[in-house]
Amino acid sequence: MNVLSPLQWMFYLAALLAIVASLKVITGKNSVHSLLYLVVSLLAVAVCFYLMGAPFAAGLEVIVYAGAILVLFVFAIMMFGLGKDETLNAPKITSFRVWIGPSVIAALLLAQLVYVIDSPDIQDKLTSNVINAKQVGALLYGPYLLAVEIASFLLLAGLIAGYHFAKPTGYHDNNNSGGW
Amino acid sequence: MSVIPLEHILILASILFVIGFVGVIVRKNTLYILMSLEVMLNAVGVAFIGAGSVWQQADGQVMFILILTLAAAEVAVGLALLLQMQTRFKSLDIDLLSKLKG
Amino acid sequence: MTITLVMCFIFVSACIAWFAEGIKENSGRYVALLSMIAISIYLVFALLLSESSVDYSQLQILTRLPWIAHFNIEYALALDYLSIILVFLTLLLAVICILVSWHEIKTKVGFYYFNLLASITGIIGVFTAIDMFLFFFFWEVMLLPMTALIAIWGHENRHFAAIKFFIFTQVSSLLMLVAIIVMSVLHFQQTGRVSFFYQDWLALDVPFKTAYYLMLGFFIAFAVKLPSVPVHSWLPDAHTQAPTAGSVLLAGVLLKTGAYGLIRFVLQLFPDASSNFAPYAAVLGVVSILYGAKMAFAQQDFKRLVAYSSISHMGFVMLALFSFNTIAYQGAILTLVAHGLSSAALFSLAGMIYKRIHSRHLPDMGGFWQHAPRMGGFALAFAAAAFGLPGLANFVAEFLSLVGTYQVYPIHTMLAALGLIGSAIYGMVLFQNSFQGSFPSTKIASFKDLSIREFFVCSLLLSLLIVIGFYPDLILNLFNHSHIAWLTDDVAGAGL
Amino acid sequence: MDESMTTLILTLLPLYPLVSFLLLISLATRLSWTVAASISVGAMVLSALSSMLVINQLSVDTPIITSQLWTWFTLSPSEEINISFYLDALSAVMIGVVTGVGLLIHIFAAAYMKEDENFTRFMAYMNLFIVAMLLLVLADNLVLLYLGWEGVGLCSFLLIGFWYQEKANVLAARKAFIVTRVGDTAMAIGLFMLFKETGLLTIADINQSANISWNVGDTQPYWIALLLLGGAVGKSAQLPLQTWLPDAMAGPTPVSALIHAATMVTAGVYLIARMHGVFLLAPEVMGYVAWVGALTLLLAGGAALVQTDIKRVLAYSTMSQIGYMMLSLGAGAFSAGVFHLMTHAFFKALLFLTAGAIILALHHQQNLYKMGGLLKRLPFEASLFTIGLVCLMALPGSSGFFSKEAIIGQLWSSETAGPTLWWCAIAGALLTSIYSCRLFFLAFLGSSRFSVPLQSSSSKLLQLSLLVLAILSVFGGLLANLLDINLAPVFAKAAIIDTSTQPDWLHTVAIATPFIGIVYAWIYYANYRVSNHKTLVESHSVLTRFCQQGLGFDCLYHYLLVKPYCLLAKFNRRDIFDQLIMLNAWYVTLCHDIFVSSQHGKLRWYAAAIGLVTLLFLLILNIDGFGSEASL
Repeated sequence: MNVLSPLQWMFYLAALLAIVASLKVITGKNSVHSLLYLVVSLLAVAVCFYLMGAPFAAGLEVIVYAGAILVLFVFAIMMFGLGKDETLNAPKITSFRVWIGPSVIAALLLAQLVYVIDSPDIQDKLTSNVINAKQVGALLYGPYLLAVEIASFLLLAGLIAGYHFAKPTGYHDNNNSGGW
Repeated sequence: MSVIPLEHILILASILFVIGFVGVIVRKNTLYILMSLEVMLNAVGVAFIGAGSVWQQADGQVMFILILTLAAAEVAVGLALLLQMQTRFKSLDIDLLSKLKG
Repeated sequence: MTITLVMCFIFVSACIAWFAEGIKENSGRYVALLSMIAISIYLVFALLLSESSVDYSQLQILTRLPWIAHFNIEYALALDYLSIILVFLTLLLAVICILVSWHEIKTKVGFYYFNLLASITGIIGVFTAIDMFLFFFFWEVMLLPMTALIAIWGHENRHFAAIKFFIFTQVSSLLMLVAIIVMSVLHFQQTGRVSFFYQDWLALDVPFKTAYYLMLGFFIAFAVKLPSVPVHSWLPDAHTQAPTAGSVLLAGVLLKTGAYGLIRFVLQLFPDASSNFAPYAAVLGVVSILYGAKMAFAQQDFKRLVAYSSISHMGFVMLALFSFNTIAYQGAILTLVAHGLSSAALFSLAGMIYKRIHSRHLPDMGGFWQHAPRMGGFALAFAAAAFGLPGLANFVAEFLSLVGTYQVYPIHTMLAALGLIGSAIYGMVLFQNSFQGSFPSTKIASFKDLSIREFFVCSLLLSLLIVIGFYPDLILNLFNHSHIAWLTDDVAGAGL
Repeated sequence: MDESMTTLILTLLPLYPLVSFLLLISLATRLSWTVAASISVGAMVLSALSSMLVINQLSVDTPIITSQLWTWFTLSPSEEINISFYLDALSAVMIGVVTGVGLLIHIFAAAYMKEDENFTRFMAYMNLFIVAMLLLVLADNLVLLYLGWEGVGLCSFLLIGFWYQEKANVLAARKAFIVTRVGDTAMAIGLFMLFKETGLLTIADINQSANISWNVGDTQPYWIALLLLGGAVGKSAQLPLQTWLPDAMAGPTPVSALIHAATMVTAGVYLIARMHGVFLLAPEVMGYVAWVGALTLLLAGGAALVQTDIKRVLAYSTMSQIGYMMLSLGAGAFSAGVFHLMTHAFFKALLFLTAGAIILALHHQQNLYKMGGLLKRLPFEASLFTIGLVCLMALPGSSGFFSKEAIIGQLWSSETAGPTLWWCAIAGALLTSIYSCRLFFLAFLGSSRFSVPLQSSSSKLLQLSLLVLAILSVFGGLLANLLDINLAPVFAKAAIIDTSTQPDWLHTVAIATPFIGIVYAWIYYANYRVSNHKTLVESHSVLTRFCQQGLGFDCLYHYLLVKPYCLLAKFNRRDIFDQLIMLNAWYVTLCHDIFVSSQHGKLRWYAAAIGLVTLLFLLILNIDGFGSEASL
């Protein structure tokens, strides 16, 4: 166990990055900055998935989780000024130092990804225990069919609730007491 | 079998989970709480995928997909509520929502 | 069959009174009054007709219908001298209650009369039920309307008093329920058949240890109801907050269910266990007598004082019952009747005073005798009954109890006799603070004398007290006490 | 008259006043003075007449007349308590006194209380009192006697507190009732003990069977006699329980005359005389009775010396005279005691009524130091009062002399009393004569120390009753022999005290003492009788104030019994047991509050709580496996 194969090295590095990013998320002063760190942390976790032989999950993580959900987050914050009170009184650091943190971690991730993809021994070690998307898909629509249906109901419910709570009557004029 | 031992994956998951949990408890701003929630969900995802990969079962990934849908719905509703909170209380401080008490 | 008829009739008239109130204002009370008088007359004739053939010294089973066949719980009612006396006392006090609350109740009158008559049905059920399960059922039925009476139509902090009353009785009756269940199981073990029938239980031979605990279970339930000292504190609160009719019913009859229970289900069901427990119960009796008298003297509230005096009187009953002496037993039964009448009278008086000056606080009363000579006369007579003036029923009762108890517990009787002085003191305080002294004209504008209705109530009670005072055999020869099995007859005639 | 006639008269005897009581009570407000007075006095006349008739029937061959009304209740198959009357020589004397003196006092009261607005209520109570007293005296069993006993106590409470508007009268009435009630309870315990020992409560059977079942000096008769003595002491205001009598003067004067002179206070003496069968079997208790009588004698005499209120002087003198009766009963001279009871009833009633007339004349002035020189102003009342005083001092020739001599004569050689008690009796006689003279000088001689015009009572009724009473008190002594009431058969069992061995100087000393007292008073109270200045200063020395308050018994009982009881009551007003139960109610609410405070709505605390609990849960789960290599 003491000598680590390159794949394990990569995994631990990605894990470390994920942990650091998450720490930065919860300790962040500015909501947008911590949101970005959250994105970075998700990407790091995606790399971990990939290293664990779950490329489909990694892809999903990047696309759905980081791509959709957190984008929705950013949208919410920016569009509806949710973080307004905090950004207002938080110090205006537009200087270089602001995005040095995320970029460094992103850079590391990028390097790690590139290395993993084109280093042959990691690839062949990986291929031995990859659970590819076909197996997942077969299982998904096999025994878990009901779970999928319920998940779709869940999404529908989330949609309706989201619409209902965020009805436009509320956010335009701040003075009325929220409509209902 | 999988190269990465299960203990390490689970350690990673639990660390991430704890970080998320601390985030939920410590932060006063509801936005951060939502983000920490995301981290916790993610940690759970790691655990599932890890288990799946160790025992070569696809169930882990199926469960991860379900977690994804859950996270999506949760964020949607969470942000909408956040919006309401913003209009009602003019601030996102979670402690203002303390009407439901004994 | 008569008792079932009586109970159904009363309950039906309770419902009618409730609905009648809805139809026409103030009709509820007339319905209640007429029904109570009709049913009392009916019961008198029913008993008189059957009187000759039946000897009421023993339990005469009236009805026995299967109710819950699976556990062979029957709807069984029975009558003997004790139940007859107490049922008639209940009916009499019911009429008194209705008359006393004629003008007093203004809100939800129909529901008030429903509760009153429902609790009376429960009480009659308690006195006549012979199947233990049915007895427990009626024990609970009588409790609920009484709590409602106190909680809805009571005085300032009635909710507190009602809840306290309910919790006290409920908790203690749970112990009784456990004892009942254990007894039925014992019966099953010994005879292979679960039975709640009183007669079957009498025939059961219960090992001494379990009999002792079962007896204690019953004893505590009845000691709470007959308030003996450690568990008496619900009575003063319940009395002060209850409406007049509530207090009359509470003091007049509800306390007697405790004493009835003691006689029927403690002394007769577990004779050896209770005779073993008797010295402690006697001490309890003496303590309640003295403590009740002392507390009564300390009270500033008219009704609270009378409530504590009831505790003192009931101490006499406890002492007399647990001395297992024929004379004391007669004295105890007479005390039940005499105390029922005298405390009902004092509470109706308290109601009348409250109606006139809207306060029960003794210090701001005084000198009523000038303005209401007739009420003063009656108050004097009732206070005299309370402290056992000879010529009124309480004296004969206390005398018989103490003479009987002296044969068995001389020291306890001497201490109990101190209670006579205590009763004289609080009787004086009660009468003189309210009716003598100077009339507080600043606080009280006018004080009218008794109206016809009130006069009728007071004279009815006073005449009964005097008749029983001078001719107690009216009550006592209902049962020839010579062959009451469980009473030891060691009347001293040592010398002669 | 034949047998059934007399029993009928005897049965109806107590019923006349009862009927008049019921009539007066029910028609209280609608009766005018004349109607009410005639009903009450008429009833008294009827019962007086019937008692005279019945007493005549008593003779050697029919010593006892009984009449039975109905069975009250049955104690045991052998012992039935019934409402029945039993008349023998002793109760004959008593009903003679009660109805005779009672009638005269009723006549006086009718005149005296004429202006009072609730006059009918007063006469009703007086009648009820007579009924209770007659029941007490005629009762054939102790329970009926107890009924009369308590009834008399209640009526004295009602009559003392007749003017209940003033707080003082209310308290005096309450004190009288409670103190006598203490005595009654002692007597009740005596009854219970009597029933337990003998299974009997009928007086006649007890007296006969007493010496069969017990012999002299047994413990049972000792305790029973002692408890009966307790009852007698309570009712007759003797030593331990005498504090209520002076305060009982708060009632109208006819009340004091009837209850606190003639009848009620003698009930105790009657009880001991009636139950002599038991007392004879307990010589120590007879000794106690004698000593109680002697001590009360001296105490009351001392207190009477310094009283300022005319009625309180008479009250203390009643107390001392009853001490004499108790002394004689204790010494075993039963008939002498009863004889003194009769004569005392006459002259003490006379004294009280004339005092009442004087008070009425002086517009309710009772303070002796505000009177004086009344001999000239109110000759009629003054002369009658002096007759009463003469009998009180037992000067030779007066009825008091005969009865007191009879007692003092038998003291020396009776085995339960003795020379020391004889000397106490003599000292008592001395004190009596001194305070009587003091009373006489203060009230009648000297200069009149009042300014108000005298309104002498002109009503004929009043004067008539006083005159009859005066005649009775003078010739009372002879009356006894006239009706040849021979009490001897009643007290047959009591040993006759042979006075032969007594030294002969006893008689002369007994006769001389009153005169010594008069001479001493003449010298000592010189300034009272001859004083010419308007005001007389009463000495306020500590001793006089001490004696005035009944030798400190009042405040002794106050601090010993009354105050602790009130403090205990006030201390425990809110019922210790109640608070104990309320304690656990409070405890439950306390726990409730603690838990409720943890739900303060802060979501983050809840999350932290969940985390904590899961952590705890995991710890507990792994408590054993924590060390070992648990396979995850």
